[in-house]
Amino acid sequence: MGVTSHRGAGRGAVRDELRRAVGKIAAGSAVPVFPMAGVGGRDAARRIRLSRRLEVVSSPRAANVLLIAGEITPRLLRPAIRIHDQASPPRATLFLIAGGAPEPDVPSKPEAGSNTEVAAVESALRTHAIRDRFFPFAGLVHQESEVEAASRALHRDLVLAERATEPAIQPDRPPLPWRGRGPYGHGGKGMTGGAPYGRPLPERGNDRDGLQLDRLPLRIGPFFPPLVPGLLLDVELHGDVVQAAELGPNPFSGYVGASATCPFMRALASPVRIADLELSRARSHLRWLSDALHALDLSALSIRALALAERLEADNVPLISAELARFSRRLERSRTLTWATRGVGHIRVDQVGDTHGPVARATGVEADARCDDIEYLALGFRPIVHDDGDAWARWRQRIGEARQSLRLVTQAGDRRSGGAGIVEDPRGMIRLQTHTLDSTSQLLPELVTGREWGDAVLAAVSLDLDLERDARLTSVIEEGR
Amino acid sequence: MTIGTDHAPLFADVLFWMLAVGSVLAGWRVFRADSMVRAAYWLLASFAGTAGILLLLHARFLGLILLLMMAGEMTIMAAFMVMFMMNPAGLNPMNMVHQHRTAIIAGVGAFLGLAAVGVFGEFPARPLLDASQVTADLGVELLGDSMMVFETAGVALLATMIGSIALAAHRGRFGPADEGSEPPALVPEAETVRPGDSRDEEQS
Amino acid sequence: MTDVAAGVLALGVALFLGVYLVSVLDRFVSDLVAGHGLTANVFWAGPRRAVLLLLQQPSRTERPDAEAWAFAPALLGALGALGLATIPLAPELPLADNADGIVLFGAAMALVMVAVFLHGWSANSVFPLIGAYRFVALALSYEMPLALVLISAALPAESLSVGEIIRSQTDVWNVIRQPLGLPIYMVTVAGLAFWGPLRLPDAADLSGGTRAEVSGPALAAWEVGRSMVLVAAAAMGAAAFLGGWLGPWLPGVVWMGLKTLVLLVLIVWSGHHLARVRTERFVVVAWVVLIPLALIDVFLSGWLALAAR
Amino acid sequence: MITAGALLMVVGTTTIALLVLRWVGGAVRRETIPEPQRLPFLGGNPPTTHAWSRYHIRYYAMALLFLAFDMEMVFMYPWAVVFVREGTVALVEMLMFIVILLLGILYAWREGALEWA
Repeated sequence: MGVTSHRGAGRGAVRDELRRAVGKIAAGSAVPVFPMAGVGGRDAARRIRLSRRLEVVSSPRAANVLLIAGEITPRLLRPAIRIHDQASPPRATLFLIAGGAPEPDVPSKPEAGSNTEVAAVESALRTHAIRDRFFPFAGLVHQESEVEAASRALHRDLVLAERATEPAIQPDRPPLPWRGRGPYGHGGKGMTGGAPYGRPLPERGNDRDGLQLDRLPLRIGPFFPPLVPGLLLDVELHGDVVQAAELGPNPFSGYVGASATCPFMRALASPVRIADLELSRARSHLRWLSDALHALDLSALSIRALALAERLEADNVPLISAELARFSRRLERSRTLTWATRGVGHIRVDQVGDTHGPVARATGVEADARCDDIEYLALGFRPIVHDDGDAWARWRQRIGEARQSLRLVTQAGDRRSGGAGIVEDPRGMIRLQTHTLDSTSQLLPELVTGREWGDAVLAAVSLDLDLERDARLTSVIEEGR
Repeated sequence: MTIGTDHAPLFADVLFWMLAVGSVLAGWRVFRADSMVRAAYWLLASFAGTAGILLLLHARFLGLILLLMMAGEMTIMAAFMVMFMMNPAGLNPMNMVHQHRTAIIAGVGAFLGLAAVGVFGEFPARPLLDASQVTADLGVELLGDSMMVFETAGVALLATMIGSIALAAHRGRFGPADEGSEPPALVPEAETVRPGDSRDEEQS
Repeated sequence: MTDVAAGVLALGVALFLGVYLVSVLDRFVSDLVAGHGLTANVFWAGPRRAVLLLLQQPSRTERPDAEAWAFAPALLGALGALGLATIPLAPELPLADNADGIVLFGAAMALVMVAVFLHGWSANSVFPLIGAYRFVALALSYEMPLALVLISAALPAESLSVGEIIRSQTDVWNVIRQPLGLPIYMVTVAGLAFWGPLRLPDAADLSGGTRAEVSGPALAAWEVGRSMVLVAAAAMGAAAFLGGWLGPWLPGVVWMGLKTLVLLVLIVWSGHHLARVRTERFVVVAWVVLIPLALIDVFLSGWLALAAR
Repeated sequence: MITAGALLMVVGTTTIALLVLRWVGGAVRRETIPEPQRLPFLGGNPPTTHAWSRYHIRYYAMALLFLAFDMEMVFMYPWAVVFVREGTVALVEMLMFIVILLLGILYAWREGALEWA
């Protein structure tokens, strides 16, 4: 018996060694990360594309590390927990507290800082509370620069089995009983009655071609990779066509205040250097370009666009400008890109309404707050306008505006603009007095209804939505009241 | 390892029985599957077994073309069945068999008839000298002396295409295809409900 | 018997090398396009990722068709292997090269539709399901041009055997004799392996499409199977249009490998440069442009083959 | 040379691949996967119904067109083998066949049958 157990132990040791050797090979691979962006975390979540050591995956199933960047608001909490539980073990979660806020046990002095700092500390405290309550096992970093190393460490420990995989947060509840009520053991009236495995079957509905087939009611988001973070879209799918669509509530509302770090927000109150504004605008457009290329399965080109955005600084504008010119020539020459986006998400002029910014200008509406600014006019600014109103027009619009912004940066010198309560940010006009909200996101349901899912996504991407900005504008305007 | 009756009879026999039994079993599964997709692909598996038997018979082209065509056709069949059947994935258990007795009689009768032909029929026993010529012979047969076969087939296919599109396509040059049509009522003697008239159709 | 053993061995080696090459090429082109520096990482990234996936737990949805889900990646890989088996990699290595070689190849590639459809259908999840149905639309559109251009290549050879098709190109390769053939064929290859602009079933707008619910070994198998189909299709392109093993100085296998590599580079390169096209538009273009072009290709090739007699 | 062998090989490799996959994934019994992990991925929200449904294929007219076209392959392959032997007659015959098929495509296109219904 002793011999057997000895041999068993020996075999076990060999197996452990083997497991370790295999684990070492796997630990060297890029870390599959599924990013989830909360308040203030979108840029950080996007920037992990730049790291060669991390690999962004499109579904939590394939992820080893789930990155939760920024604050998880109450509306984001349940989805984040569900996604955590959907990920296949071994899995680990990593929290990134946005803005480098201090640890909760470090005594912070809110009275010493500005309102923004107070808000950041409060946000960090809430995130800590969520982590302690729901994700007690999760890793935590305070600086974006630490994400790569921390993810790699988690990944390494997971594959070498030095760290246990995280358990599911939700309870393991079996589906409702449903069997055994009909003549063949089915659970309800008729063949489609009942709720097999605890979930009902979809019901029929009318379709545009006169057939009545099943409609799938779905709430998509808030962490659905091709759509922007936080977007909740209630759709009814009939096959692969969106039969009806509605916007869900904005999960960020009430959790974002005015940000002092955003130059456009500062420009509402006091003059800001035009060079800063335009750099920021170019960066925003390039980040959008990166997302849009990603949604078209061009991940390598998307990394290139993002690298341009993140490298862009005041002192390398000519260099980036030249690179962007080459890049945009390449994109505009691409037949498949034109083919994929032309005619998609077409907006008519009468639909524009309260929409401003590149979306309106790509529809032929020449609305730009910069046109009324004497400083911009002195620089010879004229807005770029495209007439087509489709996704391809919006692509060209934003690329063109990014290049125009870089030109303005080089010409602007020390000129300043702003302070009049009106500013043109990368997504549209912000006016404090009129209390109107930009309504780009309200266009979305109309644009996707009746479209094939792929077209609907391309249309949504081309709008460059930012729900955090929407929430921020609401709060700024309410403060203004 | 050349497979063929004249080279390795035992191997060919074993293979034949495997394919034949597999084919029949797959055919039986078609009627036991609740999911339309499974039913369609069990049928494909059954066809694949038949294709294997054709290969054993040196009818290589016919065997392969059967496989090539059935792959697409069974997928289309699955897609259409899913589109129109209630409970297409068989999530609720159900009985796929209708007219049980008639079906059994017809099935057994057909099987016995075909088996009788197979067992008692006189088959040519000519050995095939060059198996690689079969496709070419088929080509000569098709093209051969007259254009009849080819052009008849062409026109028949054209008629099929036009007919199926005229019936199936929703829009055409002459407006929506369902205009003026009355869909059948769900219950006998009931009023017909035109699609689009009412969202609620829970009468069934 | 030894012939068969050698053939099977060659097939295994070719598949292994091909799949590895695809992973290296993909990584290499991706790094190049993304503007990353080039490192030795390209050689290890693929195998490391495969091992990582083997350590991951397979996933399961609420009520999947579990058997079909497990079957799909295995079938995809097997069809890739079968497709490659129809192509003699060298004159002395004909594994399943028979008088109906391109019919066998066509049958294998037609069955790819079954594998992808099952893969997306089985999860009982909406985005994989959309991916599955998209692939059916795609496959029904590219299958005709695929078969037609291979038939054109068979015309001068007077045989459907891949070996004979290669031998018929001793004087002039089909890529010159039938200039329409290779471009149409490459489009269909992108569809077959759902690569690059035709990556419709596994697209980013479906959050991974048919693979959205897959993890662990099954995901690794799916990726490998897809690469195997790509390798088989590229090798067939090399055999039918670039003269297969024909070429001076070097042994036939090397020529075959080089020509396949060229086509693989082309398709991988396109994967990182061309945007994904829309299903509906591709369907229209495939029927209205590709199939008529392929039919014209058949006619012109037939005419030239008669003239050359 | 060994077509049936090749087909057998497919069956064989499929089985082997299946067994290997099952063995590799066998460390975890699939039944032990907890319910929250089985939820289909929709970006964080649970589905209200099963995804399997009467799925509307928008390309059904094209699928029917394909069925007719697929038949044509049966004729094309044998034709290709004997084409050169039969000479100009075969060419003319095929031209007529092709033109007839093109007419079918033209009709389908004009009727909008290739677009999503």
